[in-house]
Amino acid sequence: MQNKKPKNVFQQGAISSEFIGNSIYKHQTKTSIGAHNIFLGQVRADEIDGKTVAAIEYTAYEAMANQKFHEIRESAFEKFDLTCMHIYHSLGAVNVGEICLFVFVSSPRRNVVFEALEFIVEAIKADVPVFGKEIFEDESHQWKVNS
Amino acid sequence: MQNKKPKNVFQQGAISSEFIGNSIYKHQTKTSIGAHNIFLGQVRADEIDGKTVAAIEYTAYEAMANQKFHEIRESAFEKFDLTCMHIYHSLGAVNVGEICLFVFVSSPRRNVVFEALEFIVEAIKADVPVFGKEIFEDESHQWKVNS
Amino acid sequence: MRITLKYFGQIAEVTEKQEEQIDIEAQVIAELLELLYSKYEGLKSKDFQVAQNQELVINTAEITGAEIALLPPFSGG
Amino acid sequence: MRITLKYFGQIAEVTEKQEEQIDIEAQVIAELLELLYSKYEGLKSKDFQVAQNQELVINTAEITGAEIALLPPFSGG
Repeated sequence: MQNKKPKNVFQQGAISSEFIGNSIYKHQTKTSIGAHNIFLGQVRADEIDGKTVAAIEYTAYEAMANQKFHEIRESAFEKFDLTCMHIYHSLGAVNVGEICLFVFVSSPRRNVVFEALEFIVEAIKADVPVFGKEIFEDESHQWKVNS
Repeated sequence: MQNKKPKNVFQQGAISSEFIGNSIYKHQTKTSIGAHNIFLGQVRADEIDGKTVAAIEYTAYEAMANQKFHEIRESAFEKFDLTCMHIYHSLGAVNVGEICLFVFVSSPRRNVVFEALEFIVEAIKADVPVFGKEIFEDESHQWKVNS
Repeated sequence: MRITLKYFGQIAEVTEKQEEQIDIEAQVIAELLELLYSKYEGLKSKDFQVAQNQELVINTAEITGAEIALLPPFSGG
Repeated sequence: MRITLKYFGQIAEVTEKQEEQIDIEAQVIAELLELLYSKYEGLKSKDFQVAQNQELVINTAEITGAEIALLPPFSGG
């Protein structure tokens, strides 16, 4: 599964639960895997100054972002005994309750998947040029800041 | 989602990817959630002394196991700021490549889900009386030992 | 005292049953185990823990429970 | 030297465009930023990093790249 060329991590819009279920299904032929760990980022209906977030609109510096995702992937494969790793991130509008980030790691044994997944998610938050615009129900907006 | 009575964690046979996808889907109405973390245990085709595992057949001391799952759940809710937690474990035969354990935690923020999920999975492995019989392709068997 | 014994996994393979009821005079778990070792020779070489009314107990624990289970190493997940 | 400038997120809100090409004599990033601050007053109050040919660079870095991007705080995931 290790792929030396940057792939396109981005999907237009939300990542559906069917897509995630199907991705899990596809790994059932890989019988050396004993443990999967999946992180999902979901858009929260945060209330800020009395206004409620209705959606986040994502933009990205796509070429650089895909390169960064690639570097994160390579470095995770180097650090951890992973069989598979998949990353998907939304572009465009994702409504509250919908999923905007899907990170999926698999390994023969469970001990590495926890550490690997956290490493990857933190690296994505810190290093990948993706920008979230929080759209409120009244159509005003503010720029999301990762904490 | 916090439930004070022990629920039945066990399912007959493998846990399907559709079930997992559907479980993710059901959480999309919970708009205070910002992060999900999912652990899946998958049956590995281990080769032992030249024989390959074809399936694991799970039995459990069900009443005690459900009580232990309940204690693990309560203690995780106490330790971590979780919105939801779900645990499913297979009973009976689960073939290689199929999923036998599904643990799903959700929280407003990502920082707690990693720690919570690892805590829960390790507690399940250590404290819950479930017994896996590894069935080889030649129908002989050995008893699984968690490492 | 009448108790229900429950056997799981490789322990049930030795006892060739999953459950039985017996009348015992044993006061502590260790005495019960002596009885079971004489009844099921193969148990001696097996690794297991004992649960009384669904809680793990040590060998010196008093027998108070109606249900005692012999549990081989856990291997869930 | 002709370079392509790329603006993202709240930076693009200030510049009111996502991309432009300009001819510059600036040798280092800091000089380019001076130019942009005078062109887009609102940039001064914004927090951003600079990427040259898709790698983050510091203000004293020499301009060698054909593509320079102004990146507000990352907020993916």
